[in-house]
Amino acid sequence: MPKRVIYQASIEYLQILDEEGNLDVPLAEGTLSDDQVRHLYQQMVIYRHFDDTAFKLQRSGRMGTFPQNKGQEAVAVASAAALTRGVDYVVPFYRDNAMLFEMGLPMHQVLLHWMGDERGNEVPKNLSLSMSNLMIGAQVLHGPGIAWAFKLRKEPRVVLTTFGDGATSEGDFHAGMNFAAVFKVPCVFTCYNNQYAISVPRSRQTASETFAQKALAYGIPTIQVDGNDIFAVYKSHKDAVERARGGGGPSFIEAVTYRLTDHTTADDARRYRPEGELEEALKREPLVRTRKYLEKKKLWDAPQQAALEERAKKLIREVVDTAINIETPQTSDLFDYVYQSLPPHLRVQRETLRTDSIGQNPSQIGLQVPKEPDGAELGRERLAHS
Amino acid sequence: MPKRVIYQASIEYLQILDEEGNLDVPLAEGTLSDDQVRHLYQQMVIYRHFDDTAFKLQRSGRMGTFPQNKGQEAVAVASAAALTRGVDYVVPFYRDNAMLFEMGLPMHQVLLHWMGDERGNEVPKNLSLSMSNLMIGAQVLHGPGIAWAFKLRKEPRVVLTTFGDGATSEGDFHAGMNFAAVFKVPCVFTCYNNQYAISVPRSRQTASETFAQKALAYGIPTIQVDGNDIFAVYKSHKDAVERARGGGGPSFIEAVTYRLTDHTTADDARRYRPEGELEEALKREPLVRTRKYLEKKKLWDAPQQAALEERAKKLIREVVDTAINIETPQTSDLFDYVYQSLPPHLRVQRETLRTDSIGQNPSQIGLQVPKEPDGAELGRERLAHS
Amino acid sequence: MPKLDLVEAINLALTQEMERDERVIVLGEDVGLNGGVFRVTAGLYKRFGDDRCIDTPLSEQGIAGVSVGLAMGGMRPVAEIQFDGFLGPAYDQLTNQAARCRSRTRGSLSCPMTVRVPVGGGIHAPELHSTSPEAHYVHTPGLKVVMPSRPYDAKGLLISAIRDPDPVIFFEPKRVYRSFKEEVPEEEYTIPFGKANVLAEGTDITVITFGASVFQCLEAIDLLPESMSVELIDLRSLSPLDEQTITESVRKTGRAVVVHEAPKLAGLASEISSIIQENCFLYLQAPVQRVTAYDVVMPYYKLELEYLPNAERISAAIRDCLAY
Amino acid sequence: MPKLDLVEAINLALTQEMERDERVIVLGEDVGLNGGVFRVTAGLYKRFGDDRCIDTPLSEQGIAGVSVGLAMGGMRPVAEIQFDGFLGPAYDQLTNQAARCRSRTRGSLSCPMTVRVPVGGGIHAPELHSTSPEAHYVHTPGLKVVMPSRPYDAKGLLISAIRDPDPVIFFEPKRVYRSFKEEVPEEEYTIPFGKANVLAEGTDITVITFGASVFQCLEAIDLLPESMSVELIDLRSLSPLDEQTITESVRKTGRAVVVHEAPKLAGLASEISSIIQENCFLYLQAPVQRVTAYDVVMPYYKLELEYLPNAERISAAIRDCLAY
Ligand SMILES: Cc1ncc(C[n+]2csc(CCOP(=O)(O)OP(=O)(O)O)c2C)c(N)n1
Ligand SMILES: Cc1ncc(C[n+]2csc(CCOP(=O)(O)OP(=O)(O)O)c2C)c(N)n1
Ligand SMILES: [Mg+2]
Ligand SMILES: [Mg+2]
Repeated sequence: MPKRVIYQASIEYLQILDEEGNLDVPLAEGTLSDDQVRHLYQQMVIYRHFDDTAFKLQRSGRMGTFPQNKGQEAVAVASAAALTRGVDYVVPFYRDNAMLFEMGLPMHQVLLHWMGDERGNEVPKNLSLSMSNLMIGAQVLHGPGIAWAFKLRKEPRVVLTTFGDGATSEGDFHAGMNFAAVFKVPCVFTCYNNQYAISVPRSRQTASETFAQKALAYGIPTIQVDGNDIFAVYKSHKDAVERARGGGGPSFIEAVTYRLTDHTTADDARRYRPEGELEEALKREPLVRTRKYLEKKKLWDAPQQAALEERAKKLIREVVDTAINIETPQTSDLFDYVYQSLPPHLRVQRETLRTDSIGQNPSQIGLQVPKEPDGAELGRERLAHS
Repeated sequence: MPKRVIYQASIEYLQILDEEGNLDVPLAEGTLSDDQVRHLYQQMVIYRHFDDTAFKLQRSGRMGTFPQNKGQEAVAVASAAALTRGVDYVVPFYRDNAMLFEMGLPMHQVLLHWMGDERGNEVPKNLSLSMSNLMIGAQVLHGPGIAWAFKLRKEPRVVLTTFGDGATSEGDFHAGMNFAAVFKVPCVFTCYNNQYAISVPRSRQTASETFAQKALAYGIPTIQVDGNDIFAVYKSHKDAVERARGGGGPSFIEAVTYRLTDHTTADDARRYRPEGELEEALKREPLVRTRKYLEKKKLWDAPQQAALEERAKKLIREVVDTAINIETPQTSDLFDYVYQSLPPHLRVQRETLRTDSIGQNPSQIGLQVPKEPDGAELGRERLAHS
Repeated sequence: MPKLDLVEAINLALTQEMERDERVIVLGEDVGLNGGVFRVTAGLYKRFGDDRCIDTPLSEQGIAGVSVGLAMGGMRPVAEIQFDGFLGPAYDQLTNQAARCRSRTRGSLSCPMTVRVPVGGGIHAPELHSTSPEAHYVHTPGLKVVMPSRPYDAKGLLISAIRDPDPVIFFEPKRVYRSFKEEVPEEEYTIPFGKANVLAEGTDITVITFGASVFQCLEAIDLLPESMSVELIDLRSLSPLDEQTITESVRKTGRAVVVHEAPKLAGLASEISSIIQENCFLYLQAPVQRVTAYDVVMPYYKLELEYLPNAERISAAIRDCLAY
Repeated sequence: MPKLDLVEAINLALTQEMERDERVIVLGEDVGLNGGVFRVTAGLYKRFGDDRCIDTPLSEQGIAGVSVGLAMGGMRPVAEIQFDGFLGPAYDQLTNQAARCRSRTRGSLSCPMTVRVPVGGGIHAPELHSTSPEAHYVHTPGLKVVMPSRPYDAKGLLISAIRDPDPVIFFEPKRVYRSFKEEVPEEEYTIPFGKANVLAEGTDITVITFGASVFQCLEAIDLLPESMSVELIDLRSLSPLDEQTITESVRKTGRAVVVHEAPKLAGLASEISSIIQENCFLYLQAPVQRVTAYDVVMPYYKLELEYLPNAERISAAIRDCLAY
């Protein structure tokens, strides 16, 4: 046939819990239990609390730039819920604080990280987690690599790699997706489409109608979900994780959400955010709708909410105290984690805290003949000038 | 609706002239005239001749590594036929010799290029052409940049950017496609899918069913065509060029073809090419079917073919002579094209052909006191040792 | 004459060049409506429109490579890479494409583009927002590299960069962005590349530096006794280097200390030290000293001031070099 | 003992390490069925299968970044980048990711990977197939960089690289690939990083080099009168550098010439020259000389032998340095 269709694709959008807290019961079948929903809701509230507190810490000068996670909590908690703890591995992006917490990272470490303290970045021994990366997109290659290691060793582990909408424009995204598909590694890619990369709106990030369709380029199964809906996020991830664990290779999930804050504490979104947009987004945000749902189902009430908020406040206060009261790092820390063992030139730099050769070897001082040039030297100079 | 299709795509395959030289007349309507077909056929034969000759030049030690273009001529000549000469601009990839010729590059320049002579790479003044790039994928970003310049200046010019199937894996491809789509620049992307990137087959290059679908990731109109069919190549490019010139932005064309040779003269495809594959491909190659078509239509006969071959032979002999007889390049050429004007350190290097400071300034020689250390120096040494 | 800080001086240069030459366009992440994360491009979007002050997708590779194409196509792109660390993805297009465009085509194509990059540490930024990769670009023939330390120089050098027929990497020491103001002429002026600036004349020792380290060196000099006469050279242009000014100074003083924020091993200080040795061998009273960051990864910011060469380390090196 | 060329020695090291340690895998463009464009991985595909000798898509960025992930995930990837110029797209993942993995996580994650790269000119290859970008990686804390010049060293250094707990860039001078054979022990052995090789002892002048330039230096020495006693040092390891061997030699000879294929400006010779000056100041009879490529883009191959330091240029520099 001279002219024929050789390729067709269609992508689904999934929402199970709507903005008013109404559940699509058939679709919700086999997803989250009431207990799980209650648990995830509480986690989200705690993380929201963390977020607000971190913001204040920065504003009061006790922390550097901080990227708030506000509004994106549902993607993190519900996707993490689809993983098997202690087995599956997460490669998160820099804004994904809620994910780090869900994977078990002590919360004060995230504060330390943004306080410019590398101790915040040490992965506790038993966690299957790489730390967030300030290079947008870089981790989208690491996730497939780690997943490939699992596959080569025939360990039934899945990797979840997360990133923002902006990250999809980087070459690392392109290569990561392609390698994952070609080598059919057990990796789930989750794109937090929060509509912005700093000030750049999604319409300037890509001319494609969805981010989900970017996966078609690699032959990767793909879906777009309501990222403020823990049921849809959970279900799509559960499916993807199962596919990966079963040898079916990678999947892509575009989670549509919204950044309810400035890009970071160094940003002012009023410069670029169209009027009314934030207000609209607030109607769709995940905490409110999850609470509505729980309340409708009589799984949650005001006293519980009050107690939760009290608990969150106390917890976060402790977290902040831990981060703030940590002892000052040692200068020697600079040297001790660059290589597994110190090469000679670093040993000298570490010992002397100098890079100038005389400072490194002060016994040279004063060994030189006095500065006044003697005759011979004068002569040489004169010759050299001529 | 909680679950709905939000995106659908379908990609067409186009073939107008089949392997036996049969034309789909309705589809061919408004494409190439008889004269054009005859012309393109002759060009292809000449380029094939060039290719064979270049191969022999390398084998006889008169040229370095050379990438043959054999089997891919139809994509070049028929896509170039869709451009307006002197207006549209081509950004070709390294194997695209036929394209360089179609755009008017003197043929001996391609030989010079592969003979390691930069004079082969000088773009003649009136040509709208960037030279081929040995960095796979790099030019896929330059094409959109040049097209953007045209758009910004409101010049109604279109850029054709070509590359291989392997190039689609590079980050530069990803960024080039994305920028082109976001800024809606008048750029046509043509992928020569010749089934291999050196030894790596397309199945290892991507897990996607087609290369054409990679354009969906960027929201770029896309098609797959029979790359050995000058009618399909012409028609798809004509449409894409029109769209671009009309302000409709970029298009993507996957031209399915086959590399009828080793990757380069440094390669041996027998190491990795499945048996029988080449033979199958030879049945589909462009010259044979175009000739069949012409002969069926009585537009071509054996005497004409003989005359053409004679002409090609003579032409290529002259081309080879020109390339081989060029004078040796000057050492100063090293310096003269790095910057528009020489910075001081390069001026010195160019004049002295030395990098060592004494060599650059030989008046220093012999100015030093004799080598035997005098007392003072010995003393210093001793002190330094202590 | 208005007093401007570094950000304002660069902004003024951009504005004037865009006004003067239609081919000049600004592109990068968040440079448009948002005016740049350091506000360097503030106002350009409003003044020149979305066609000439352009927010791009998040791809430094794309920004660099498309700029190469724009330049080949006759424009004069001024690309912003948001932070030093993010030059990484742009490196290939800059070193293998921009730098080679002219020589690859024997001068028939060229690549007149400028890449602006906030550089260096000291502002409590997160990782990869505080690096000093200039040596990689200096070691790339075909590129020019400059790093002004002050508003006046920034304006003149940026105008030179934009008008230069070859690709220029224009590093902006972000620690200096808002640190002080100085008089910057309203009218256009250019500062030629390859000309260092002697900030202080002296006879005992030469201190050679560039970028934000200039201010650490000034502080260091303040820590020294009056009797030590220090000549301070701000290179401004890193490729080409002003060998002549360096050489003349060290022939006079006989001693030199080179200071920069990048690590020591194969950093630019080694080049400058070598040049001095080659050109001033018979004049040197002590080995040329290098005061740089340690050869470690730029740490998170709690330790950045221990990592970067500071006034104490620099002054100690000057003292020790003088005492050698 | 079998006599092997550089390609065979590297192939043997790869084979033995893959045999010894299941975590070792080889990946890159055309390394599988095809055995690598230089045939360095020939036979590995057949012996270890597609799971351990892996053809990848055409993306150096991908090869580098996925290798970082593989290493984080407990494997010992040995990636091949097909030619030096193609390190460009891998640069970001190598310098900003591989090099920082350990320090970023305070040692809780690490990146034990090796990147093999054919390097340098002299084989009539097309553009971007003949570059010498080693200085960029030496100037990157967190990476180690080696460049053997001969089969024996290549085997021992590659085994060290693969077993190293940190990322190593392993440069293979392609001009030497097939140029000669020497005895290479069948059994495993390692050569520690940071140890130079004194190829010839001498008393008048020290010549310091690495990679293919070793052979141009040997040729240069042959051009000199017998009476000139030259010490020749092959660095082998570029980061860390063997400062001790360099220093001891130049303290003995009082003169030094540093030779490499990369351009001069901010090349590795400047680092070595600086080290010598700092450590041997009172012993130096002449300024340390740098014989390198010119500060121009590596030309197309008709002119490559004029660009690369050759025996004539090197011997002239040695003579002149001795006559200073
Ligand atoms: C390679 C790189 N380029 C630029 C930046 C600066 N930057 C930090 S966050 C950001 C936007 C990221 O957008 P997205 O991926 O959508 O994530 P989001 O911030 O929206 O969560 C940018 C441009 C960076 N950190 N790394
Ligand atoms: C960045 C880069 N990586 C690797 C190579 C080596 N190389 C040269 S051609 C080639 C294959 C290119 O495949 P494709 O894009 O399909 O073009 P084809 O050769 O099939 O025409 C490779 C890997 C290169 N030149 N540039
Ligand atoms: Mg975003
Ligand atoms: Mg191909």
